[in-house]
Amino acid sequence: MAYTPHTEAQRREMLQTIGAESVAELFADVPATCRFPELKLPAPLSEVEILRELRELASWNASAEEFTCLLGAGAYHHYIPSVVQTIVGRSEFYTAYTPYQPEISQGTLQAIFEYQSMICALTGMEVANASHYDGGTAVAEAIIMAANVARGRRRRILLSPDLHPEYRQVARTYLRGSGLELLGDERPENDLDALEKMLDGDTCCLVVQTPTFLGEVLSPERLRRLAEAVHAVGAMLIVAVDPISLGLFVPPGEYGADIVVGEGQALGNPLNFGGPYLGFFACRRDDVRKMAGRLVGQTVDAGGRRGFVLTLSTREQHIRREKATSNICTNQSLNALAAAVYLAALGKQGLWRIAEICYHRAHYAAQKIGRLRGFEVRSTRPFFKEFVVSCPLPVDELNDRLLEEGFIGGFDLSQTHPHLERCTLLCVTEMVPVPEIDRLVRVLREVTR
Amino acid sequence: MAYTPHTEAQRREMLQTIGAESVAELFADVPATCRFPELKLPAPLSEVEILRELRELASWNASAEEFTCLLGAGAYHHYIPSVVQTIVGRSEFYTAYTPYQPEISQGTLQAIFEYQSMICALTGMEVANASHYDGGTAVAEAIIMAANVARGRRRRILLSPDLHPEYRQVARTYLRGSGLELLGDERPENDLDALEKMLDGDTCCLVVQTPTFLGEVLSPERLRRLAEAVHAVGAMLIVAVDPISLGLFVPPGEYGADIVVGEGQALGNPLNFGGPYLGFFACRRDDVRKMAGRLVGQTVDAGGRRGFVLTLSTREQHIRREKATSNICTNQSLNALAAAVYLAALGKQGLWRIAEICYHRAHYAAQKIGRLRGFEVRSTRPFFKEFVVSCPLPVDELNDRLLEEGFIGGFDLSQTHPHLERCTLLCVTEMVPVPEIDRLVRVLREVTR
Amino acid sequence: MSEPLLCELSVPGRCGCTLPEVGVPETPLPEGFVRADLPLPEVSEVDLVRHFVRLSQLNYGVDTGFYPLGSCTMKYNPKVNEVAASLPGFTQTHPYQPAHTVQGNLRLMWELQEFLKEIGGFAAVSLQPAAGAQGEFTGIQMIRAYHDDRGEKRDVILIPDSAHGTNPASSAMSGLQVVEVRSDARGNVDLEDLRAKCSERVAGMMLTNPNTLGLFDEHLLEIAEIVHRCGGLLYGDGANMNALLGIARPGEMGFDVFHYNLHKTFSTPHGGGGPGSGPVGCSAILSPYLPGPRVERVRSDECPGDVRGHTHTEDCFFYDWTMPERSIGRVKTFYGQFGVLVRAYTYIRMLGAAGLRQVAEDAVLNANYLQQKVKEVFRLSHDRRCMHEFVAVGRVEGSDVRALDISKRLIDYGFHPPTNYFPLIVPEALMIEPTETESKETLDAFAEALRRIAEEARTQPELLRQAPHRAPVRRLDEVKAARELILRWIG
Amino acid sequence: MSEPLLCELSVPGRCGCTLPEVGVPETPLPEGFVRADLPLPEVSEVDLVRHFVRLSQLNYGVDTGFYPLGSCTMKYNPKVNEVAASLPGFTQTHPYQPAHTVQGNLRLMWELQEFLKEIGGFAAVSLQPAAGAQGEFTGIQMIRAYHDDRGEKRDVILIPDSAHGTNPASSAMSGLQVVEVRSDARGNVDLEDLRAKCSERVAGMMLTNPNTLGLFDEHLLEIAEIVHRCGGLLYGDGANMNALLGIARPGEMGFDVFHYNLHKTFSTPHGGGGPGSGPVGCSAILSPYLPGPRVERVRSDECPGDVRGHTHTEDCFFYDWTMPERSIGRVKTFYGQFGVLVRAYTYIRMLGAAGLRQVAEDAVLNANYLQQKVKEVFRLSHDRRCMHEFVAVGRVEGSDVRALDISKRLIDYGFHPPTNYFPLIVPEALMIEPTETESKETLDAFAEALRRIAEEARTQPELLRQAPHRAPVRRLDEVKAARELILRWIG
Ligand SMILES: Cc1ncc(COP(=O)(O)O)c(C=O)c1O
Ligand SMILES: Cc1ncc(COP(=O)(O)O)c(C=O)c1O
Repeated sequence: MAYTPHTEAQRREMLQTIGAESVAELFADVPATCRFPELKLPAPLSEVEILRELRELASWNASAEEFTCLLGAGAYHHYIPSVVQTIVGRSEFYTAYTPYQPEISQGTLQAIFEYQSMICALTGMEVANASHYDGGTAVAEAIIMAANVARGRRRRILLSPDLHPEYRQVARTYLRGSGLELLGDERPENDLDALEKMLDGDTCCLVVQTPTFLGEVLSPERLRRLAEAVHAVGAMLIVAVDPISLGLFVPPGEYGADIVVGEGQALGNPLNFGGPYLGFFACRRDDVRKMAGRLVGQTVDAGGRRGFVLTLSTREQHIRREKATSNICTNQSLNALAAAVYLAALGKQGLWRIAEICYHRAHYAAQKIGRLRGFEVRSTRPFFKEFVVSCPLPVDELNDRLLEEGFIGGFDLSQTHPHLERCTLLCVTEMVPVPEIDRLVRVLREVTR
Repeated sequence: MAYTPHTEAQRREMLQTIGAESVAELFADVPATCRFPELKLPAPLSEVEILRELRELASWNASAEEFTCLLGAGAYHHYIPSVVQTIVGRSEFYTAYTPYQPEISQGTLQAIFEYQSMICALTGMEVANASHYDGGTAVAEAIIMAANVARGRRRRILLSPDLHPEYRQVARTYLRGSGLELLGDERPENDLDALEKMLDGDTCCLVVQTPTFLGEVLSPERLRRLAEAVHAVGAMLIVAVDPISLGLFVPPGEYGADIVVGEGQALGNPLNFGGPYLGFFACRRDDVRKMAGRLVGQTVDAGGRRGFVLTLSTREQHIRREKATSNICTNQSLNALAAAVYLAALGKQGLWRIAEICYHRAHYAAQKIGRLRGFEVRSTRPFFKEFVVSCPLPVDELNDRLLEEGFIGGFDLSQTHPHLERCTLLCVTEMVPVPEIDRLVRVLREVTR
Repeated sequence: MSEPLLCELSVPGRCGCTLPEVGVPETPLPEGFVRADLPLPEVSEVDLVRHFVRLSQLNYGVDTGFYPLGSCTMKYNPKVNEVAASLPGFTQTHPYQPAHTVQGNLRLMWELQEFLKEIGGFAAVSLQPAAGAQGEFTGIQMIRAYHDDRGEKRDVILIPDSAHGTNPASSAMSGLQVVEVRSDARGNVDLEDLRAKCSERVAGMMLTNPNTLGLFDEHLLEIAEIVHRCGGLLYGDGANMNALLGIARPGEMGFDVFHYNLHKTFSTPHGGGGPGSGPVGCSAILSPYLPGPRVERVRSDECPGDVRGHTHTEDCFFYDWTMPERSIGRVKTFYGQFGVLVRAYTYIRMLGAAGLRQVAEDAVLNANYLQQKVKEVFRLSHDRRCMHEFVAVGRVEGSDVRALDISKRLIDYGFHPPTNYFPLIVPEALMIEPTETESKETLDAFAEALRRIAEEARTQPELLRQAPHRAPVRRLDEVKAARELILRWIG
Repeated sequence: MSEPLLCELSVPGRCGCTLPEVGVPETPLPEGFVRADLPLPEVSEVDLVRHFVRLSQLNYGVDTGFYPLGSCTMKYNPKVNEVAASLPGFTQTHPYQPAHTVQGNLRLMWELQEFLKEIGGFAAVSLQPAAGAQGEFTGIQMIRAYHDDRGEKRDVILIPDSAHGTNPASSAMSGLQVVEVRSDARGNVDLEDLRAKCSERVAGMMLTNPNTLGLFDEHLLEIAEIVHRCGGLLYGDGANMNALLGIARPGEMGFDVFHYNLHKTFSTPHGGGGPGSGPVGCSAILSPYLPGPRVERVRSDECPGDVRGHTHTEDCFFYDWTMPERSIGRVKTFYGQFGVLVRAYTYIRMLGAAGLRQVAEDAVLNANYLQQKVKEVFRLSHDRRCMHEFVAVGRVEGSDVRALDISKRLIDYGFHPPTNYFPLIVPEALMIEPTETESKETLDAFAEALRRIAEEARTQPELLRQAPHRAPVRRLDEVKAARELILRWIG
């Protein structure tokens, strides 16, 4: 056993020190009827064997490394600069835990402080926390925060139907038993105008997403007016956003959002079949005491040198227990580190460029596909990297065909949007080379023959 | 450009400090006729693009990750514990250079000291150096060392024909112009008895290999007698050895070898299409001043604490120039580090086990294959992990068939050993699972149908 | 030298990466949509790498040394786990790929569900929860939904005073009221207090066992019976499962629903604070309420072939998603912390049943051994045989140093301090969890350091109060941080 | 705390890895063949990892900070190179696989040969040599073979006194006699001395250009002419090629044979002392003598398909091995440092022609800028415009500190020292090569540190003589090491 270093002789010696006859004796408090069950587990494997088995399992999957991935819908295949893994793979980072002892955790603390800073820069907000589990839980926690800001006096939560379906589901799970009412997303036609009309004095917050689940970028001007309307009734505007899109588009902080959240996976984290990802979370400085999650703050050490610590922990469960702003403890620190390295590696120019490539290639692809017989691009407003296409055949069938040609097809909207039968949500990032777009168009043309 | 950080403004500022008008001016010493050629190179690629291209190239290869590898002949597919890459991938190790400044190079220095110690333990020798380029150059440098020990007064170098053909070729290249005569390997039948008979007062050294190129393990008892005979004429015995075999077999230090060398790749270094590998090199303490290559020694710092430095550099080119024991400068430090981590990870029990597995699985495979019609195992003496099989068809044809079945076939001996026409050198390591051996036997049986 | 911030390293015009060209005709950007400025740092790749490499060197991790942070199970994480989790066939799969293109992932998840069921003694498992706290929230929501379905209005959750803060916080987030149950002198749940607080309002009880004192409750079966008798369900906080692997199954000891903590028990690295993973297991009556989707296995008529022409013939099943009928819904986007699941799967496969039991045995052996040694110097909160951890009282007679001072001084000896000031019921708590991966030599060295520190506390208390002296920084001013609230650089 | 040795961490019975079972019936081991003992250390995985992680932290690398080690071109190595070189399709291929199963490797090597030909201006390239020194040996052997073939007995190699030690050592290893040529006052080869030493015994001359003083020889073309006129050939030591990328081609300036140093110029990490790679390029007359095998490209009738059913259709060539007709033979087992070649290929592909020229320009710009700044404090060996590096004299007026003291003190300022005491012709040499990857801010900080150190040399020389003060260890006793010769642990 490589992971339990004792030799039998050492075990005996230690038992002697303890004054026990056998290791079994140490478990005397365990009810005898339950003690030492036989676990039916497969026989142990050595490193050679387990890696062989895992490579075999991994080979059963079709991966975005071998296939050209056109699937997005909330998880994105973006380029991850090689430096990200270099840093995240340093074991001083990944084998540490929450930086409770700041004197020997300045690496994690400063990195998270920088992460918070860059999330603020990206979203245009004043404060950001150290991460949530993912985009969905960040949305849910944002709603809880809004309810707390309103001191429980406002009971209506308006959700845009264009918010990611899973975010809406997670929010509903989180708010079971809260007494809050979630509405607004019952009809897919509920656009910003309709939502605006639903605002009233009992409204706690309105949650919108841009780019929407269907890829469309909402007008900053329209959102500014919406924010005003939301604020006019005393509610908060929560905006969920694709962070990559913020390389190009006006950040929510500039049009009056009160809380900005989102799925941070695209910032340097691989697809990983859905996790681990991270939720980012930013708000106004005035609301920081209502915020969930960990925060890193700057301070000085006893010698007057700059240093970083966890701060405002009085909001958190380990101090406040049932009165905490959230139950979160372990968060997604390593993913936030990846996001920090990613944002720093791309920087101002790089993120702009990535966003530009997505935008232009997606529009190029849409244009070409739109000209094919049987296909129709259904997105009209400006979109970012995703767009809706109606197809001449069911999307699952189309995707099987695409798979044969080396593509992982788009998201089948009939699963989540019954009114969008035979519609696929295609995603084009910088990872789809231009010749692959052209090949896709040829393949789609074939499909209708 | 990510790798040249200057902005244009900074370049101008720097030129001003220098007092130059333009960067071009800095190259005034370059003959004008040759200055600023147009290089015809392909257009630059970004990270996304180059990795796509390289993955494509890599996919043109059949790799031992996807195929079961039966090929050895001096480069071996052994298991590399995951810790090896963890350590070798730490950039404090891989982005440093030769530890000329010991105060900030204790990591490299101590690791190499430990490498030297473990090579000594493995080979049974007293001193080992910090590495050579590979097994072939280690053999060549061992011969040069032997010639230097003999102060140039002995001119005959006896090479066993069972020494790896490429080691013999490299030795010949290295010794062109030395005036030494290399012989003994002209006839494949020259066994130890024949070589022993060739010893005389002009013999500088005899070089043998065990396991031989054809996989056979030479008897320690016979080698002890050989060493005595070699010493009796005042010559040196150089033994090239597969380090993995030393997990199980009597080390050359115990039967009187004067210099022990070998290819160290199998110690934690991937196949890598032939490089980078490392040559290990060990000898007696008395001869250390004639040894080539770098040496790390233990000492203390100004505070009396243990530390490590490069030592005996007076043998080396940067001090001794044309009188140096070798011209080697950059060696294979990182590969030696990998070997050190490997040897420590496996340790006493692990290396024994690996060697055992190789031995037993190879014999099991040989036994099964030997029973097939048309195939005959030609190895008789005890072998380690490789054995010679004569086949009912040319080996290249057989290997094409094996490839179709997912095997990288053995080494085609007709390339190097004309008397072994239609013979393949099969290698079975712990990386060949037992069911794959059985499948190989089935496939071979099919071949003759 | 303290490390500059990225914004201080930034020079306009620099970039730390290379990017492709747009490569297609450009589409005009809609007016009014484009941001005016993107105030991200601009650093070269070399500056970036050096920055983060230097930062990493300011950190202490399990790979640096002994990290006996109680309740966190900071065991050494085998490197093969990292190799496994980074195979591109896993990392490069999208969560929305059709099931037949991700059979490898689904099979791995299915197997892991089965392993966890077997280890915990539960009827069903969901891998979705992101961490322990989310597992708790999930379990409490399931208990709630169960009672709701029966038309019972139960709004109280009982929680021992020794519990971790996430327990009450998770209950409160589910809209339930927390009632605290006292611990008795031996560190067990006070049965009398428990009985007194049991009523028809009780939805259930959250119990950590071994508890946060490192003690196995001597009346566990009775507690379960009391809770069940009043109609409540028993939730198990599995943070301390490392003591029980192959020793006992929570599902057989009265727990109705339970979370596993993969980053603790199943050896996935803690990442500087995450990601973790907190799968939930439960008995048959609760399984319809599990969050989903989960993976199910169906016998396939023909062995499915994957898209690349391989057939995985040893496995004639098809793996697919399923949503439990009365599921509380999703607690997370997608399916769980897949990358963490791969590591836990690898760990379980490598250890097998005997290996897992060895883990628990050695974890408990190490804790008892260390407890015995520490006891010579510091008072124990409860002088009993412990399980995988124990709590000492960080006070030294004849000195006024505190647990915090002792902890900071341990840093100078090259160790990570234990958990401080938790559990809350022990004043000046030093909660020490050595884990099974540590050698006797390490434990001896740690005990020796504590002995010396106790000595120093008497002879040179200032040395402790000013500690650490050998860390990258000295003690940090937390009050100033909270007062000034500098939460980002001013960019 | 100094790190223990592995043998000190060893405990009988421990093992740092898990291994499969033998799994087959055992074959008896022959008697007398089996070793009695295998005295390797026995450590657990956790102890092993901590040991080497801690050791790594005692090292300074390019990723830690500025490393201006003259003549070594310690540029930052892009991380993508590491990703490229670790693709399993490359790392897991065996050197003896048939050519049709390794077309990816062969194509990469062929392309790299072409790139190097183009960059250096040579007719042919062999990738085989393992490092610069082996490249030299190869080139000298080729020159030797060339003369031999012509029946000329030439046994002298001319080498400037500024040359690196490998130059004379490589010549001597080839059985040739070394004759040293003086440098003139401007740091060029002394033409008169050169002329005097040219004779019909001269096989050739080894020239490093820019030379080890960082200077481009002002009479390069004349030197070539003189050497050629007496029947000799000109060997180029390409260690300093970083100054010439896209600036000038050695093959067009009179060099007949030349080694590239991939770990310097083409940005492959130095590995703590290797591996490197030293391909050799040469003119048409020498190309038959190159070591082999080399890769050649043949037009294929049909586009070859690889074994896995893919066809790589954009490439209708087949790549195969070929041995130059009059090859000096192999200088190394197999084909060269393939893993290093992958990195160099990646680097060249990412930079392209303009990028490579930018590298050289910025390398030279940085060196001249730093030279200008350093000159304010230290005397230069030759006060001329330099190329990619320059040599300062490590003496301070009014102080007796030496170059070594200055170097050690630089460590306290967080920098790696420059090369010391080389080239040998400059007493107290500090050879400084900033490389192009360093920013102006770094150069300024380094110059400022030197300024302060010069000040300290006058005011507190002891501070320098005792330096470093902020390194993991203090100065080490090299004399003791050489006297006691403890070259391994006593196991
Ligand atoms: C006893 C106990 N319960 C619950 C938790 C919360 O688990 P997580 O941090 O995974 O959310 C912890 C975490 O430290 C714990 O120690
Ligand atoms: C000028 C010069 N020539 C040759 C060499 C030898 O090169 P290598 O170390 O790659 O063998 C060096 C190495 O530092 C050098 O600086």
